[in-house]
Amino acid sequence: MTANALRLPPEQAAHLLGHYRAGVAAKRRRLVLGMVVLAIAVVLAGIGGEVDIPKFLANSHRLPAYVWNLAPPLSWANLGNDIAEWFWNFDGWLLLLGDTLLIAYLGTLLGVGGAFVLCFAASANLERRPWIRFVARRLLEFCRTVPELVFALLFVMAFGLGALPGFLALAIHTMGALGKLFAEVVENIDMKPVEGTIAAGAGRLVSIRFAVLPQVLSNFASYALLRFEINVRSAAVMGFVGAGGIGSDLMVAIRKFYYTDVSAMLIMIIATVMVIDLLTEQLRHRLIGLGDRT
Amino acid sequence: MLVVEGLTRRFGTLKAVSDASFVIEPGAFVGVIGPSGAGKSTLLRMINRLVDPSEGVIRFGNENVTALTGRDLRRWRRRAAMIFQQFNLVGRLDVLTNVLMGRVATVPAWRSLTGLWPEDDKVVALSALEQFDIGSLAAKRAEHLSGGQQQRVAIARAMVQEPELILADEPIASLDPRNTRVVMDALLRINRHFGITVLCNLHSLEIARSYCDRLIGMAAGRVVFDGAPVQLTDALARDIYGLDSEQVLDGSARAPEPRVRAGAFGEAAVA
Amino acid sequence: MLVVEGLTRRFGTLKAVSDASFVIEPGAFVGVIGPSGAGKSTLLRMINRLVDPSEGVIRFGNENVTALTGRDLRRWRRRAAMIFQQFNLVGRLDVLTNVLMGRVATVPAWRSLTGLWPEDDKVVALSALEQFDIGSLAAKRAEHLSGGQQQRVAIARAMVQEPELILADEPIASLDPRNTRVVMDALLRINRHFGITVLCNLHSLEIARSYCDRLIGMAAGRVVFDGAPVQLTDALARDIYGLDSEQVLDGSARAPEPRVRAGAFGEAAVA
Amino acid sequence: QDYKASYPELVFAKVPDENASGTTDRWTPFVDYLSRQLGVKVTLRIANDYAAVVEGQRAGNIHIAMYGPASYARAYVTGAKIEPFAIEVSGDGTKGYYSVLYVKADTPYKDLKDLAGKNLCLVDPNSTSGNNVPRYAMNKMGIDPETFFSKIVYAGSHENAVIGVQQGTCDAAFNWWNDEKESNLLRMARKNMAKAEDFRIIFKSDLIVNSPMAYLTTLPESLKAALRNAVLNVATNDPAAFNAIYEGKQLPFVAVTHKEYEPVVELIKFVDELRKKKRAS
Amino acid sequence: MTGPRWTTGVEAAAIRARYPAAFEGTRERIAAAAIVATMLALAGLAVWRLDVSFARLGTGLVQIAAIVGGMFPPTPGTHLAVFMHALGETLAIAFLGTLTGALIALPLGLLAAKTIVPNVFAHFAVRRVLDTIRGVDVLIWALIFINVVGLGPFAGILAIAASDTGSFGKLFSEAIENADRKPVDGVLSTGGSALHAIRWGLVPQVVPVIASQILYYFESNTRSATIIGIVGAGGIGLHLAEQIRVLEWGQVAFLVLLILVTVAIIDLVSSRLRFAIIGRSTVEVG
Ligand SMILES: Nc1ncnc2c1ncn2[C@@H]1O[C@H](COP(=O)(O)OP(=O)(O)OP(=O)(O)O)[C@@H](O)[C@H]1O
Ligand SMILES: Nc1ncnc2c1ncn2[C@@H]1O[C@H](COP(=O)(O)OP(=O)(O)OP(=O)(O)O)[C@@H](O)[C@H]1O
Ligand SMILES: [Mg+2]
Ligand SMILES: [Mg+2]
Repeated sequence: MTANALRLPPEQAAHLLGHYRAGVAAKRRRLVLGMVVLAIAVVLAGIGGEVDIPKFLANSHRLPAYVWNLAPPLSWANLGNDIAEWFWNFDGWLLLLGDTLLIAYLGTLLGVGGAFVLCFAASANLERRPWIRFVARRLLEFCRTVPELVFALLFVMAFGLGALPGFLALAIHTMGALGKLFAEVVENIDMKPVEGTIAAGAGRLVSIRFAVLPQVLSNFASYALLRFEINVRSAAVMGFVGAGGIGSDLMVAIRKFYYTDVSAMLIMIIATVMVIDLLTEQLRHRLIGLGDRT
Repeated sequence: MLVVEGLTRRFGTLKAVSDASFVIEPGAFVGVIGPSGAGKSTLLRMINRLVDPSEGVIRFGNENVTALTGRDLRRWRRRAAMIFQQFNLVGRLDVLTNVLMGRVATVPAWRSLTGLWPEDDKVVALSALEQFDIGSLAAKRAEHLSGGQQQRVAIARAMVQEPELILADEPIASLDPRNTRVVMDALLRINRHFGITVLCNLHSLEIARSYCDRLIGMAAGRVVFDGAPVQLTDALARDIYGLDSEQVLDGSARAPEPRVRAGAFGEAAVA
Repeated sequence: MLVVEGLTRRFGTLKAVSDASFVIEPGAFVGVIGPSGAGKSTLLRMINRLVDPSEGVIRFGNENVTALTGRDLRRWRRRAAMIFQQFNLVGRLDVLTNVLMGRVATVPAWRSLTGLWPEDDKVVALSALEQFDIGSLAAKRAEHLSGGQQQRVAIARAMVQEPELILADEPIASLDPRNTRVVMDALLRINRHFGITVLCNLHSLEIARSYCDRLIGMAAGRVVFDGAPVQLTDALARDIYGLDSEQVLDGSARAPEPRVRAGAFGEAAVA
Repeated sequence: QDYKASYPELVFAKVPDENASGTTDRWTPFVDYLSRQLGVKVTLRIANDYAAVVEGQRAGNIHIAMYGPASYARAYVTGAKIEPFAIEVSGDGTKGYYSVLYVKADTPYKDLKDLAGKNLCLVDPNSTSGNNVPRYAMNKMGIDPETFFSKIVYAGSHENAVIGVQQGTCDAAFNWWNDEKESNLLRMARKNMAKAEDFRIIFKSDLIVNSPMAYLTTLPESLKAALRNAVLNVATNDPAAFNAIYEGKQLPFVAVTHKEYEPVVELIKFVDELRKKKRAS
Repeated sequence: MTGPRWTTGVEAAAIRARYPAAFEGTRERIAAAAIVATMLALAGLAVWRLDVSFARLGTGLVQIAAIVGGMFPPTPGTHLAVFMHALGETLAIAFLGTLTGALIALPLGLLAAKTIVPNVFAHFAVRRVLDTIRGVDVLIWALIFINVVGLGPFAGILAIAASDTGSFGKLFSEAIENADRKPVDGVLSTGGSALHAIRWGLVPQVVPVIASQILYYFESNTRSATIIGIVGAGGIGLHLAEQIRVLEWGQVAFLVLLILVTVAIIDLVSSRLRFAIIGRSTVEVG
């Protein structure tokens, strides 16, 4: 009804439509081109990656095979004892978990600090000088690309064995990884509030503190806590510097095929991950004000 | 017929809308007026069910709008087009796509989800844009438009919905005089010509008086006036806006000798 | 004295502002009028240096504003307060902090960064809020305010900057008549009382005529009128807004018998 | 040859060596040779973690694997249905390597017993020469490392263990040692990471038997025979392929049976016992 | 040259009396101080418990110099072709694995977002599933898929997809929760379904964030040795680990440089892509 009444005469509509098409043509073309490139890449990668869907489907019944092995022998009659047997080293693992949490905490804290300082220099909307951005971005890449093991080995030479080289290596990697993610969060913000503060004569720091942080803090917090969680699980460096931790013990149990130990430690780690995730959620919802919307 | 009964919305302890009741006949052009923060936007958002009422019911014809869910709710929203005070466009999409959003409920899902809009709908959307002189901006990103241009896009979106009821939240706030006229005339035309009910928040009393059949005055969440524009005496209006009796009503009237009234700023607080 | 010479800004091929030149005496109250999309916002944003001019210079006193960088640029922005059309508040911060943003340039960095604002500044911010009747909302998140409330917060922020020049981009678009008066009066007072220059984009010609000493009319990026309000004849104004000669100028004037004018909507396009 | 129909493709898996790089380069000619000999496609897979190889053999989708001695034993204990059929032979004709204990050259320690109350560096809980064999050996000597030493540090890698001694974190460290010409310490010395003269060996373990090659027991006899034939004769049939692997440092493969790995299996069982003991304490 | 203090007439005492709350704020400040103190205390505890000491710094620096010296000049040795091939292989595996993980995670992320699924139970369940997926070590994922498809790149793709699903699901859901509500309301108000609101109101907002996360994981999977190495698909990470193990520092340096260049290219593509979507807007920040 109304729509038909407002319809333009055909020539005029055609003209406008042509105008619109011309306006979006470039974008369209890029989109289509991107899709084609993506499709080609998928096919090529599928060949290179020896993807074999029929094989996957034919054997998919074996998917739970490994998980099946992990199940401890539990019986109703003797449940308490069986569980005690299953978690026989609960105290020891708890201690390891605690140590791991502490190392991961220190590494994450340092890394987050570094990432926080660098991310603003690496984001294109707050840093106009391309060379600073370039340097910051390459530095971050360096930090996350040089393997943690190389850093760890260097630090072992400098500081000796122990937790110190471990968490330094973690911190450097964390800084590189988070710095990039932080920078991209910053690039994605709404610039209106930033304009609002700088129009009042605010400097860089102040506008970051009041216009950028409120927008990005929730994302920063969740990235940082996700990284903390990853650091808790990352066994390789810890084991490498002789700092042990629950991750390396889990690795040993997997490699020695101590199935029930694997599942017991997994449960503890998963529980830790859940706790961290719940904390993240609380914190984020507070920061973005989801709680008081309802 | 739109029936609102005992409608209330709380935000924490604040009652943004408080026990509002009124009936709007089909085909009416109703203005909602009242001071800033009176609850006008909240009222409109409740009717479109974007905010759930804390209490009260909204009925349209035989339908209990407050009880709608799922598909029925979507159908209702299609019938009750909303024009937002802050436009609520998708800044990163182009203007035409923003307007085509008004057609999602009528276009097959596969088309609307993939963005393969029927030509016909594009023509309709472009026509709506052209009504407001911005057909040539169709390919631009919505966030790159000027304030008034964005507002007109938002209105065009509502128009192409082919609604039975238009809920307009200050549709002319960011518009210049010419576009104010263009938009209000357009609303008036579809109201008169197609019998579409219009419920429109307005800040300008003059505009409200000249376009509306009926005015609803709100203050502090309550409906404090409901009647024909002629019934709204200046005294009543002053009351609604909380103005002192010596103050003239319309901002557009001459300011009383500004050069002389230059008191200290501090005094303005209690003016 | 604000001097604008040959100011131009391009967005792609579009010239949003094109070769604008004018001089504004200290203490003037100047309105910028023109149809939507004329380039008014872009002009103000260039003066505050939020958008860089493609060509031309801006001078204030002896200073070449277009050449400022770093600390000098910040100092300039402090002196030229901006009120944004879309408010540009930080939605997730409370209202008081948003207003205190206006003080950052005068408060030591350690204080502002830690949020340990001097008592004095809080008093100033609160009194500014109170001028506009929203002192009680100080603790609310800015994003939870109504449109008009947000606009007033934005104005309060500009006020507490104690600027020498106020650039107001449609400061009253979302305001009801009473608050329109309150805000315009406040602008006028600080203009008259302290000699602060005001440059104000306005959509309402009536308001512009009653408050401004001088009007600058823009259309399609160009300055097409520059003179005292009395010089702006209705014919000239119609020209600026692209209205036909039989159309009255102010939207606020009576709509010519709406009930009778209910033509087909399609005609509105060419109206 | 009947197996070709049911086994059109065989997978040969290998864990990277501890002491050489370019595992892919070195083993590709060998796998090509196998393929030619057997007349079926043989795919080389290099898995960074032997757990993956064990799991793959348990699932039956790795047909032949080159193990380390301990990892073979681990696979066996874990219930993989495999049997060894060929073993590496070192250049001097022995079939194994050793775990040795280093101390600093300028210290007075002569023997493991002198280290009572000192700090010991082990490599990591999973290392054969750096943990399992030393523990096994000490157990045989009647030493309980947890009480005998004041502190046991898992250094994380063979290199770290040496560095630990060098820096004084530990007084002694276990490490792998082939012969006078090749050991981890010598390798680090070549890379300027340590000086060989600074260290002295005060203990050398029994021979740790060399790496075996094992196939699935479920393979058909004809295939097994063909495999044995191909592998045991690679040095003569295709010297180039054989030399690509060992660069002339090793002698040809010889046949082996599970029996030779009984000691290693025993070692593994001992290690598992240790874990249970930990529970008891 | 500041503007006049038009505010001088303000009665401080009266304002203070009217808005006492604005001048207190001590509770938040104490809370903030308490949080900072707790964090520092935890760091202190960690330093103490982990026996961190900087004592050996001096002697070790010499050795570091030896290693770093060994890294120059970076050289591919005789393995250039192998390295390039491995890089290609790694890219293929990381690409497909990341893409598959992202595709699986997308619906999960929507379900885990409180703004999309207000149902507490559904939301809670999905998030815990995601936690579990993340909590399971990559080595275990690898072993699970080796059982199904054997050693090889395909197992690597599946393992990457599985383990990344957990992270993606979480990250996507948070990006979605963070999105501006206004455009979503705009689409809903026209009678659009939840799908429409997601497709047109949400996706344009979150696509840049999600794209950057996917590209980041792609990059991260490219450089990480773990999964691809474990499942016997070779890959650049395997070679890197091998060269570190045999202390060939020149080749380690070469491989690191190779990966750095790859990562920089991915980063460049990532920036381009994101700015094409979000549009570049900068203001000079003083
Ligand atoms: N960032 C941008 N990118 C592209 N075009 C832009 C951008 N900003 C503004 N424009 C265009 O420049 C022209 C002038 O915009 P401007 O916002 O200055 O208009 P205005 O006079 O303030 O209009 P209104 O009264 O509607 O607010 C418009 O046509 C607008 O579409
Ligand atoms: N999400 C929210 N949370 C808390 N308070 C809110 C929320 N939305 C609105 N309010 C409050 O409810 C009251 C009414 O707001 P509403 O937006 O309906 O006013 P309005 O009449 O539209 O005002 P304006 O003319 O300024 O737009 C205001 O005091 C506002 O602060
Ligand atoms: Mg409103
Ligand atoms: Mg504007």
